[in-house]
Amino acid sequence: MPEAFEPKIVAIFCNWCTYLAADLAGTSRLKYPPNIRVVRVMCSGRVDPQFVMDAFANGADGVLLGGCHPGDCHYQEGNYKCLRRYELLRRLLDQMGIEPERFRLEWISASEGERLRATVDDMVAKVRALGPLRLPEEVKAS
Amino acid sequence: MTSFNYFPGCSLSGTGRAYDESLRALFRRLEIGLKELEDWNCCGATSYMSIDERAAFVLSGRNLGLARQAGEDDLMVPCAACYLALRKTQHYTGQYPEIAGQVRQSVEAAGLPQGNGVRVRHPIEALYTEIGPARIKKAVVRKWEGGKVACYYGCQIVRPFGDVDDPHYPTRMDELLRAAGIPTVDFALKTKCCGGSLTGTTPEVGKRLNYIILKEALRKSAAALATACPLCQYNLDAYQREMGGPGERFDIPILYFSQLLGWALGAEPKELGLKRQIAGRKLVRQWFQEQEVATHA
Amino acid sequence: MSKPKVAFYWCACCGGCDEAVLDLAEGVLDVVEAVDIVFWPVALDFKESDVEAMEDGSIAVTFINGSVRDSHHREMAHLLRRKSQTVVAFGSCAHMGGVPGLANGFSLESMLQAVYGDTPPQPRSRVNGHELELPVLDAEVSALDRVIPVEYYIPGCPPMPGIIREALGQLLSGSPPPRGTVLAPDKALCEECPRRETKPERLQVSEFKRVPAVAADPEKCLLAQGLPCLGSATRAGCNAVCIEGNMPCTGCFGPTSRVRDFGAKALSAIASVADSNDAQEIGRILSEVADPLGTFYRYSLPASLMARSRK
Amino acid sequence: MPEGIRIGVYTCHCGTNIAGIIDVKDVAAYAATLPNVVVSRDYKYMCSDPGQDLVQQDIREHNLNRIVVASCSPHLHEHTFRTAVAAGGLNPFWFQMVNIREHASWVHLDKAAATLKARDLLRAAVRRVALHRELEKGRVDIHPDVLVVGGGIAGIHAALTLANAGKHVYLVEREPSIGGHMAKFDKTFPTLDCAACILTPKMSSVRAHKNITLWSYSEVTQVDGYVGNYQVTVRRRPRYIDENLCSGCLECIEACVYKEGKFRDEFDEGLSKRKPIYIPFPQAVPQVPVVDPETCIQFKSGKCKQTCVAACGERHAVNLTMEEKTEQIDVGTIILSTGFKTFDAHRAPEYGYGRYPNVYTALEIERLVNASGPTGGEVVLRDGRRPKSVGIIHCVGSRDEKTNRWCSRVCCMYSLKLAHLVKEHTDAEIFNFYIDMRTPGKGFEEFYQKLREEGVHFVRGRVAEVTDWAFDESEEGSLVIRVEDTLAGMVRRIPVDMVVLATGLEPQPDAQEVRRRFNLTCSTEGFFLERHPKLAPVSTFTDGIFLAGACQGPKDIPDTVAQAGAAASEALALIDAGYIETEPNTAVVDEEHCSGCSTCVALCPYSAIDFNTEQRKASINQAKCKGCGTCVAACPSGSIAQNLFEDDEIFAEIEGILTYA
Repeated sequence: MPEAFEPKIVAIFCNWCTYLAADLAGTSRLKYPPNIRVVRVMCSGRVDPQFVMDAFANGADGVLLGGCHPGDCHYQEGNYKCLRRYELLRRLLDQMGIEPERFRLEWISASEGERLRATVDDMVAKVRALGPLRLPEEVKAS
Repeated sequence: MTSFNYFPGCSLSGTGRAYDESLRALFRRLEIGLKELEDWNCCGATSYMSIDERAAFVLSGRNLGLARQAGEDDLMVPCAACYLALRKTQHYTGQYPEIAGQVRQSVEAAGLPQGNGVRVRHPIEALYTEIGPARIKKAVVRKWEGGKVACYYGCQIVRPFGDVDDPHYPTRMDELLRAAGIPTVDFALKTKCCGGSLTGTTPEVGKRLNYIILKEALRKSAAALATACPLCQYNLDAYQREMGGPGERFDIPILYFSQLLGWALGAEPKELGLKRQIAGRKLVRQWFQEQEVATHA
Repeated sequence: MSKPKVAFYWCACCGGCDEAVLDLAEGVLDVVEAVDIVFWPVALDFKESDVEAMEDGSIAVTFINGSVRDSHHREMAHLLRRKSQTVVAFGSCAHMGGVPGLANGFSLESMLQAVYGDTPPQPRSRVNGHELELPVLDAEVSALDRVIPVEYYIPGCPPMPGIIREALGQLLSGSPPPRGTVLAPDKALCEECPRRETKPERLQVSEFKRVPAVAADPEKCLLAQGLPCLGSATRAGCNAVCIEGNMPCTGCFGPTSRVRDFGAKALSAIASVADSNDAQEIGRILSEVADPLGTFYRYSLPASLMARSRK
Repeated sequence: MPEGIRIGVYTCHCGTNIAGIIDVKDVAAYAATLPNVVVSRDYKYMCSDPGQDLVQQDIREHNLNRIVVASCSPHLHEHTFRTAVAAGGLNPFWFQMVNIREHASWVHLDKAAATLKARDLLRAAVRRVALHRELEKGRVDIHPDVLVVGGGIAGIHAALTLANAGKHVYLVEREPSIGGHMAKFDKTFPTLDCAACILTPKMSSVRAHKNITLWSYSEVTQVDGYVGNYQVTVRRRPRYIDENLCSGCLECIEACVYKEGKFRDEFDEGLSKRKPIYIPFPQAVPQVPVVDPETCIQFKSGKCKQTCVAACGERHAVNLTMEEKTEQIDVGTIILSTGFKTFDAHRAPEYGYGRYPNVYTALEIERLVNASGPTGGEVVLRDGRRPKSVGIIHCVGSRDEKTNRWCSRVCCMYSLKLAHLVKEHTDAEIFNFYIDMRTPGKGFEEFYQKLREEGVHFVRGRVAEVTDWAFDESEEGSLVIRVEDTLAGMVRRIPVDMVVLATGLEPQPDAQEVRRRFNLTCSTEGFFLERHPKLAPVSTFTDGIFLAGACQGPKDIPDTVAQAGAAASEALALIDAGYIETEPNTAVVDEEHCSGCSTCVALCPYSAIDFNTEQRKASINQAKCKGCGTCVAACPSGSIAQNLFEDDEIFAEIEGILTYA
């Protein structure tokens, strides 16, 4: 590789907890690697497994889902619905040869900017160590 | 919990033998096994830690690796210095990747796994959280008729890497002894310095520190001190005759908490290493007499 | 006026799709009446060279079944594309990769190793003095539209006679549907399920079961009984024949037009009804859904967003 | 992709906040190359009037129909820009915001990488916004009644403000009386106003106000609904005295078979005893006693002579068979003023609280110096002696890695106040041990100066321990404070008769439960989190619920009252508008394609999905839908869409991020 590999991580964060945690990390001027791109949804319950597949298919090296802590969902229990899908999806992705480090669901509340930073740090380091998620070129092209 | 991996360390086979003997007797009474770690080595405390920290970490790292290999999550470490050295090693290897790398390399060269996940436990903490005062109370078979005890924790098991109890004002040893029917006094100096190795290098300072502790224990009308560290016990015990001022003469038994607990729970006096006491022998003989052991219905 | 020319071809398939055409029974005679079949390897003795000899674009409609697995499939797909005005992907394999597409869950090497051990097929060999050449396997199985442009899709493993009849009617009519249409209703199977009335309004499953492990109630909604029936995610049009046979839907008709990745969506549907909010309990309930890849992508792995495993 | 899309892209510098890290010129130039982008500009402050004008002008001049602004978090300015877009004549939802400040320039150091990230995010937004549809905000009417939870000074002030404005207020207080912590204080800093003199009239006003329904000894157990339409369940514990019948004569207390108080008096911090039937303090509101079933003989054995019942006579206000009641109320807005708890000094065992009798908490001293307190205002030790020397230790349970890391904000000042009062009462020698003296309020520093002039000692240093270990005979019988005096540069032992621990402020022990009940968020330390620390300090992330007082964070009385007023006016603003606009991001069923699989029905936490069993079709009640999108992710046939978060919009965003330029 000519340059050191920098993973691209798509993060899908809920509006009320993890997105705000990322805002808090910003206002607190915490520093974390620039490999993550956040897509905002209102609730982690909105995360359709298709989004995860789409991200991996289009060249994401990792997908990070972020929601409110169990019991703390702004919409009462959307995060549990996310957890249900995550449970089955991570097994499917495992069969697809995608390492567990590449697909994570984390509960990060609006007050946990530091936890957000630590999570991104950790995930970027782990995915960087795994290397790029190579997919057949035609998938990327399609 | 039916058994613990057990790391006695060098003191417990030397000056602190009574600690080792009484702990084993106590845990026999509680029907909890102590499996001595096979082929353990120096924990790396004392001079190693001061002269070459890395060597000390590697020494501790090997012991932790042995514990991991022995297949238990917990390692019981009664000696305060060993406890601190092992905990410190875990803290530093957890915090500093460079140190972690060196320790890993050495431990792997010895064909051992990493032992960072091993939970290093002091018997006071283990007894308190795994058994608890309530169960100790139920297991008591002898009534203590000796004097009040000042619990003396020393420094190493409560700070800075330990999780035995509150770092400033620990009470778990007190609670365990009281559960066993042994009264304790509120002892303000319970975590003050025993002098450590100063008794050897700068004896006048060391002995002064010992003096302060004993004096305050007496002021609180304690008849004995209970310790959890072989060095504390030795310092307080061995120099009593040399530390009094004019007209002051100490003769206070300096016991291990395990001797007191062991006795209350029915261990035979001869199992508890009591003959190794230097100060207060008369009182010790009187308190720890053979006594009919009550049987539980 | 001459009858429109029609061709049928098979790539990596089981033969069931051709059978399905014959399942039209007497209806096949109407087809023969209406069109001129110029190529149909399973039934008629035309050769590839005959096709090559045809004028480009001279075939009105070509129905290709089977997924694209090797170099020969590719060649034929391109050849037929050139000769045809309209190409229809016929059946699950051509539509989405089909059951052969499950091979995309593994690397080619590991598959050859599993099947042939240390004696993989030789691309060239001499038998009785003849030089033989085998087609070269592709690294992965493809749905037809990943190889050539496809106008329409007839779903199903295999397509139902009714669907085929309806599709032929539409194609041969003066006003064909828009390109890219899947020629089946754009709703999910629950719509036409004979057990729909038994489906509880609040659908929650606290225990998933495997088909061989239970004797399913032949009247009640299978998903409500804990069998991972994919009918809610699968396009209708099959008349729920599997359900009629007391078997859960496995998704051969693929997704509706509003879903991009059948397996991911079906997974979401099944996972969503797991009746717990406790991480461990959710894990336990869903652990009974065996082999997620095989369950949710049984017919559609090559057409999924990821198309294949990284393994 | 819809036809005729004309996008304007605006990249904000935010002064140097963004431009210092991200090359905004590069980002703007890059955006200009993207499909459908007609105008791309960078500007110093997009949120300023000229910034917004720029957008509106471009909409007119370039016939734009989609706008993307790359600046800060949408939580800060999405509303601003949507309004600007609407003012420019476009649908406000033909807009997408890109967060390149909180999520990029503020968290990254590598300028090139941050710029690249900004490009990616912008590209995603440009792709997404092209798909945005025309949407309309919803409207919800606001029920004019207000619930105020917690009757300390914050709740009292908020309730009175609202009631005076003609709104009906339900004030729910957990304790038998309103008044909160303030009722326990003797004087207030720095003016030394008598706390009772300024609080009691407000408490009486609450009692008398026709617009206030006061439910003391009650708790909110359930909150349903949403802004404008909350349904609240309140549990009213039986106080065994009928509030409507009681005249407040207190003869029942006098008549109790216990002639003297025997049980810990909570209001006096345990420094005095009360009877099983009692009134927490003389000025309590309501002026109605309460029976404690834990200690009352009738409840324990059923064999009491019930002299209290007899004393009440014909009024029959004492009713020992009273049962718990549940009230259901409808309110439009809620103000939470649930206050704080003081740090439990046992958690700092080095200071000997609970071990040494003459170590007190500050709240105990508040009671001791109070004329209506257990000693009638005499500051005495437990053995009745008057202390000759007193040490006040600051920051107990504050600014401490071991316990709470935050500054409790009021302890320095109340310690000064107590130093003054104790000195006034006893003429003792007083030492204050502080880490930093924090006196940043009006008249605070002057008060500190006054105390120094009064001869109170100030020792800068964190106290190591309070010990009864006497170094020599002169210390015998004293409490010795061991401290490193960082100004003198030495370790000192200061023997005193009395130690006062300036305990910090903590969230209420049940703050987490309350938070869940009201669907709020807490900040790290456990206080309720405000919507924005500067711009929405009394709002929460749940519309229609506001915060007042120390439940949001430690604060003194003037700040609490100011915040309570602010919360009340936020509620008033909603009530007087009569309605609130809601986000249009609800979910909608494509009924033509719905197969009636019913997967979605059980997933909706708001029961917003109706299932027509005849037609076997689901439909979503737009008024009930909160827009979480859970049903959308589940719908197996893709027949539910969420406005503003449609599948294709999210796919466009994901793919936009990942497309390599």
